[in-house]
Amino acid sequence: MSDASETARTSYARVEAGMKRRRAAERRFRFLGKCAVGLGLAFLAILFVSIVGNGYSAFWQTRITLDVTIDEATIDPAGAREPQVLRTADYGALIKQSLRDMFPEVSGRRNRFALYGLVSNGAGFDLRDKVLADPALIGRTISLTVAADDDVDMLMKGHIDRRAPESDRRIKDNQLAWIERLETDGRIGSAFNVDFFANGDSRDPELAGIRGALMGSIYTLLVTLGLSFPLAVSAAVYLEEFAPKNRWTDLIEVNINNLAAVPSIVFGLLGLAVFINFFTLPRSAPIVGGLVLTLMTLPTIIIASRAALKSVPPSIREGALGIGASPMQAVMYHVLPLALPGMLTGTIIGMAQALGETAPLLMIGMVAFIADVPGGVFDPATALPVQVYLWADSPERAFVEKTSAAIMVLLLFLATMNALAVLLRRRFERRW
Amino acid sequence: MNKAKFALAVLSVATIGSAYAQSARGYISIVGSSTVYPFATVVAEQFGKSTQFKTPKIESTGSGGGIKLFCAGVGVEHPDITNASRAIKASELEQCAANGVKDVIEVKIGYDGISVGHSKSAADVSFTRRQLYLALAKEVPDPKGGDKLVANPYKTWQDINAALPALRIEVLGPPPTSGTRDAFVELVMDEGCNSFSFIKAMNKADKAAHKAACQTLREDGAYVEAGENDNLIVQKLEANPDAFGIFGFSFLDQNRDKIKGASIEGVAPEFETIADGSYPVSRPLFFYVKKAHVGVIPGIKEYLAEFTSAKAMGEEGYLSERGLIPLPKDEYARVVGNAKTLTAMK
Amino acid sequence: MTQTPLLVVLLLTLSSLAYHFGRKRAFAVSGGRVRSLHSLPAYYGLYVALWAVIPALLVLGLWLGFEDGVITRLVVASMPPEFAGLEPSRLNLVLNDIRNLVVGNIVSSAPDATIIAAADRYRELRGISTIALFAATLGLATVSGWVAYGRIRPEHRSRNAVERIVMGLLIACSTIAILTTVGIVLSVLFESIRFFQAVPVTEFLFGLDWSPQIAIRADQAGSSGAFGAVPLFAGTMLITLIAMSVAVPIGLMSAIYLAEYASARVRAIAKPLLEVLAGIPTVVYGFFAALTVAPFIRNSGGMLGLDIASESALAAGLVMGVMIIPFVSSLSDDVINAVPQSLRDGAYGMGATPSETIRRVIIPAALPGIVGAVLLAVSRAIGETMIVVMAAGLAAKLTANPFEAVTTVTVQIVTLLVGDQEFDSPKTLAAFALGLLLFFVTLALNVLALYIVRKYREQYE
Amino acid sequence: MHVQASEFTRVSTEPGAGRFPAAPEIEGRYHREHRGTVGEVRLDLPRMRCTGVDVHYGDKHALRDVSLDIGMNEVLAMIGPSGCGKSTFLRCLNRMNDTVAGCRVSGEILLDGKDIMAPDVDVVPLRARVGMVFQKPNPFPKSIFENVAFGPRIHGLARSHAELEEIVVSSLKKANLWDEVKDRLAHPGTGLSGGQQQRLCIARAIAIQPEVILMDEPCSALDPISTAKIEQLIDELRRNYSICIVTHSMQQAARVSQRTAYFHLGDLIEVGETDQIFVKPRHQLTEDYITGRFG
Repeated sequence: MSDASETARTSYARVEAGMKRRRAAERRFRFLGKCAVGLGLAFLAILFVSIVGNGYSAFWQTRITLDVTIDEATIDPAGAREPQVLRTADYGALIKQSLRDMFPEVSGRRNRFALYGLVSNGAGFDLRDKVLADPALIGRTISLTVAADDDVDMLMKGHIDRRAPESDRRIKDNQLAWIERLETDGRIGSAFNVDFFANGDSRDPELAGIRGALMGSIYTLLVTLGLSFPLAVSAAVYLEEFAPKNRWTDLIEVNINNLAAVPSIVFGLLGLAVFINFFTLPRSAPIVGGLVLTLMTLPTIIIASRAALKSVPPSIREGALGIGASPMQAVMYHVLPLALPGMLTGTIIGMAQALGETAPLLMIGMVAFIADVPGGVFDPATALPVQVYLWADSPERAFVEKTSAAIMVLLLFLATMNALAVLLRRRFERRW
Repeated sequence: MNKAKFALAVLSVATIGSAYAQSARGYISIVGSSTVYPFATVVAEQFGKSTQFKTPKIESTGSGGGIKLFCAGVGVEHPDITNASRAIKASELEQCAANGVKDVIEVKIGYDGISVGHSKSAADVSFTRRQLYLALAKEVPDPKGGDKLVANPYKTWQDINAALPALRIEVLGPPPTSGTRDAFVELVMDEGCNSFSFIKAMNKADKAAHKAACQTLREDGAYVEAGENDNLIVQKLEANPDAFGIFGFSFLDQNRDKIKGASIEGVAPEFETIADGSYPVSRPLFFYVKKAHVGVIPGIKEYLAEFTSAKAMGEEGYLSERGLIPLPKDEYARVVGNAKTLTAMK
Repeated sequence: MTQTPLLVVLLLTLSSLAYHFGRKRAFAVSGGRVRSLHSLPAYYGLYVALWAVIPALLVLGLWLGFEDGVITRLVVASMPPEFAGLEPSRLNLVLNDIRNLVVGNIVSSAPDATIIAAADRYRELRGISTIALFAATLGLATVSGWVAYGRIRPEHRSRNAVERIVMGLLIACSTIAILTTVGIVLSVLFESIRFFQAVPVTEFLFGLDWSPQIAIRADQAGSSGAFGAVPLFAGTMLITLIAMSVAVPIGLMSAIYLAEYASARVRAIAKPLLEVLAGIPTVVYGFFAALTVAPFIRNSGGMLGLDIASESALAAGLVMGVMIIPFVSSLSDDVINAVPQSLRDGAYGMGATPSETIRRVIIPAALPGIVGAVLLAVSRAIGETMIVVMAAGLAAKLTANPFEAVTTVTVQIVTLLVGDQEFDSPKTLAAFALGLLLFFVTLALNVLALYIVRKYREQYE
Repeated sequence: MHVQASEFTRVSTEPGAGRFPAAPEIEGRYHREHRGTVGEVRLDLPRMRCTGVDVHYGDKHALRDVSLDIGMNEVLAMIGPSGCGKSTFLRCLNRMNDTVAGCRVSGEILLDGKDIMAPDVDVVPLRARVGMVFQKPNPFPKSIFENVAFGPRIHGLARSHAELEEIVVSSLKKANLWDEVKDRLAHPGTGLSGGQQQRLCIARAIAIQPEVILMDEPCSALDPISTAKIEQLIDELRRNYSICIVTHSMQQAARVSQRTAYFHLGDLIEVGETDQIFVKPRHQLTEDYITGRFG
């Protein structure tokens, strides 16, 4: 055999000798890759488990059934049944009276407070609404089911340990005894938490709901959508189809790419300085939030829209131009309709991004305590993620649950929007 | 297609424009102290539910910041009410007047203790005001003796007094915009530093130097300005058992399961001890109303009425459930009278 | 004004009518020979329609802009002289009352006669204004539409005219991006300049102490008002570093695994799942960091005998890293896929194992792109706000210890500005200076990264 | 030995089908049942021996029942029209088809008597013995030195740096590149001209001392002068290595190879001495291709 095959043989022997080490290195590397993917997915799982685990119970609310005597002397001493008088009367006193009647042995200021603390502060308003709806109830004794106080709620849901030493729990021994009596009487139960979806924010966790924040988010997004979609599509059409290649369009291009990566809080500063300080638009209003988020999402939507336009093959344009259409006609009648699904997808993704954004809204005052549900774009409002932020900062244990539940609602909305985008993409995706 | 888009844009601009032109502020705007914030929000909620008026918008800006905003002028863009965890200062009233805010109605809503609290899991502690001063002032009397001030050398509580825990001094407290900070400085730091006779003597010679000596807090990390949010302080204390925090009694009361208050001069912060005045660090809480706005911004009078009603501020009112210490009977009657007649401060 | 939508609808109806007539006219002037027209008949219609609607809309916009001011002035003029003499702010309040009355909001007290009269006057004027507005805009629309209608001839270049108008609109829209950047720069620049008048730039950039809570009154002793931002930079860098040391290895390795090893099925499941991490709002991460991760780290540190602050840089950085994983992995995935197959073939053809191919050929080839991706991720980490606001500390400490609490630029911006509305104190203005800095740092990083990535792409295209 | 291949049924699925009009007489002429390879596929002392190799890409049957020997120290050229399977076959010889998703290979391929298709065979040492040079020069984005040193490094062929340098220098010399690059070994390999890049790739392949070198149209991207240099190089390398070269240039096959195999739409039609194939093709299809009537 020749010299060459001799060297080939020795080199082959060396290759074989190294194989064990190399196979091990290969396995290690592959394992590392698997670990990385696994870790990423594990983080996701932990995140979801922790949020759902904390939040699912917020969709139920502990309720207590009381026998309330609607005493005419307390709420309508004049007996005239005037709505104004009925509306402002002290129904809380009736609720307190009914609790005292149920536990007549309770005495002393502290103890009585503890007793009143079993039911929510909103109980009086439930009663009021009932009476306003049917003034004939006055003077009668009715059975009324009201929300329990958040601490009672936490106890019933097991977040407060009944066996912990008294000093370590917010429900004291005497309250525990009363609750146990209510339990044996079958007066305490659990129901779907309608308030969580029907109410605005409240300082009382059991009354706090996401409706205000949700409406705030919806108004904000409406402003954002109404402005950013036409603006972004027009800008994308111009830049992709008509703009001459010159310094000016280069500048615009670089600008858009940069704006897409500018931290969102900087847009908040812009909103604060321009919309609130300069144009004196109201603080905490969805209109300002919408404007800020419009500027923030514009680059995203423009980039997506341009990609959609780019994916329409030149042959379509050439075809249109070839039969005598003007460039504008080619774009408006042939290219744009084909690119529209892609643009819509980009817009939905931009909207999802806007829905989840918090930092710029903090800058423009959308963090105030706002109990009313906003009725328009100029009413003070918060937004869903800001509500999450506000609740996360609240000390009551029950707000942890509310926060997680609000996050679940927020994620649900985001998931819906993204699913919509995916669906749209699947439905209209064309392969050229 | 393009036309429809154009129309959409026009429509949105037009509706926004028209909506803005007709916007008139129909709700009360409230700013101010984070200590009063929880009380004010509860009243605002009750007010919003029980009347036809809109629920007031409340932002927590700190007493000082709130008064500053409040005093910026009369007009729709300025707040109607500011909450304060201390009385308004003469200098601030002057500022108000200079900006055209002449008639201000003062409403004292009750008392609140300032508690120095820490996590429930830590051992009980009792401080004197002098110890707190030594722990927190920027400059303190030289521990080696002599009547001069040196940069605060104390690293742990034990350095100050052997009876105190051997923990690094770490106190979370409010920034200067906060009324709690003002009250703490007056009630604890001033008292503590006046227990040194030579500093007390300075007050006569050089008021400014005395103030600087007593009221300047450390900036070396022992005192951490934790922002306006008392809730945040509570959360941080719960997580870090070695740290102390300065906040209103109501927060302590609301979070008894997480934190506890240190005794000061041997008295623990309790509802009763603050009400009877034996707990040394307590102060009144207020809110201030711009009289010029009454009758113009809807609902201010009614809000005042709701706040001062017996079901709110009274002995068994819902505010006392939240940790507000009610006013004595005679004082309460005077406040209610003032609120009814809208009597401005002199 | 409440009629504005109605008016807009009317105008649009008018313009569609104009479209119809314009088209008809085009047919008419062509004498039945549509080919003799310069443009398609529809363009003549559009031409008339646009002419009918645009001037009218401009007038509408101007009218709405000035209407309130004019009416208010007239109302004030009609009121008793003592009102006219009020200072502007008080007048403003009275007007608010009047407007509340007009809009039908509940007003507080029983309004006095002058106010009611003024409100009536206001309402009356507004009625007049509305009628006038309708008349003016609809009239203008008709007239301008008519003029355009008159211009229709076979040789009239309607299409070009229409396209010029539309093009003008498109160009206007595309300049918004420039305006936004200019807006950002100006809005933070002005306040920053005011800040730097109070605090020297050098102190801000190189000072080692950050203690911005200065006294707000003359008779108060606040902190010294140190505005040295170095501890903030250090804190930001520390958290960013931690985030990167989580995100880069995990993101890069998962991109490699999914691109080079995983079966199509695994990829189809794992990739979108990982991208879910990018879609979760940052406030959720903040909540997760503060509620779950920080206590966990603190407790496990406690078990190991480590003293870990409850708001350690580690917790915030870790969670931020998780947030950035999909960002790094999807960018790296793009970059790795851009490496030509021929290089892989070359390495495999020589008997390289997959890992050798990746480490010795693909990664070196993709390195510029990966660097660009990492730079973009860094820029994102620096600008991230909610996670650090909720999970990082407030004390500006100059430390490299990840177990201690540090604060960041964004945290300080939020703390200084939330709830605060006074724009004359260096404390508030400092937030804008920080914002300016943040903008320029991220801008520089973005430009650099985009440049690197583009260069890299060109290399293989 | 030869299993009858199945019928061609569909024309349009075959790659290259679109290149000529599907007129009936053409279909009839070129798409007929294959009746086995013409010529002697076996050698006395083969380096590699392939038996009944079939390749599927997904649903597509890309290569049917190919049997062929590759001799020691010979250049075997594979020719045929586009899509005929010659590259596919080449890529079977060092199992490069493993890297293509959806590709299934069956049959038996022996290298020095051992089946390289066996499941327990590691492709890494296999590819160290059967090197490959690709159509487009693909130097790694590294220096010239590192390009050549890549193989020896990953396989651990050099015990010392001096030895590595020796391998690099001798490989570059064998690839006739040394004189052109000896002053700039640290320059990036991508900076060389196309022909130099391809010779660099050849140097890179021979640095690991393979027994067989597979070349997949190595000159298709090069100018005539570079092509001539590579062909000369191939001729020199023949003394030490077995070389399989896929080419679409019949002239090139005629110039460099000793034996030629003609592939047609997935079938190995004819194998023989190069001279014989080009002068006296025995199969009608080969003749049509050689004479330029088809392809």
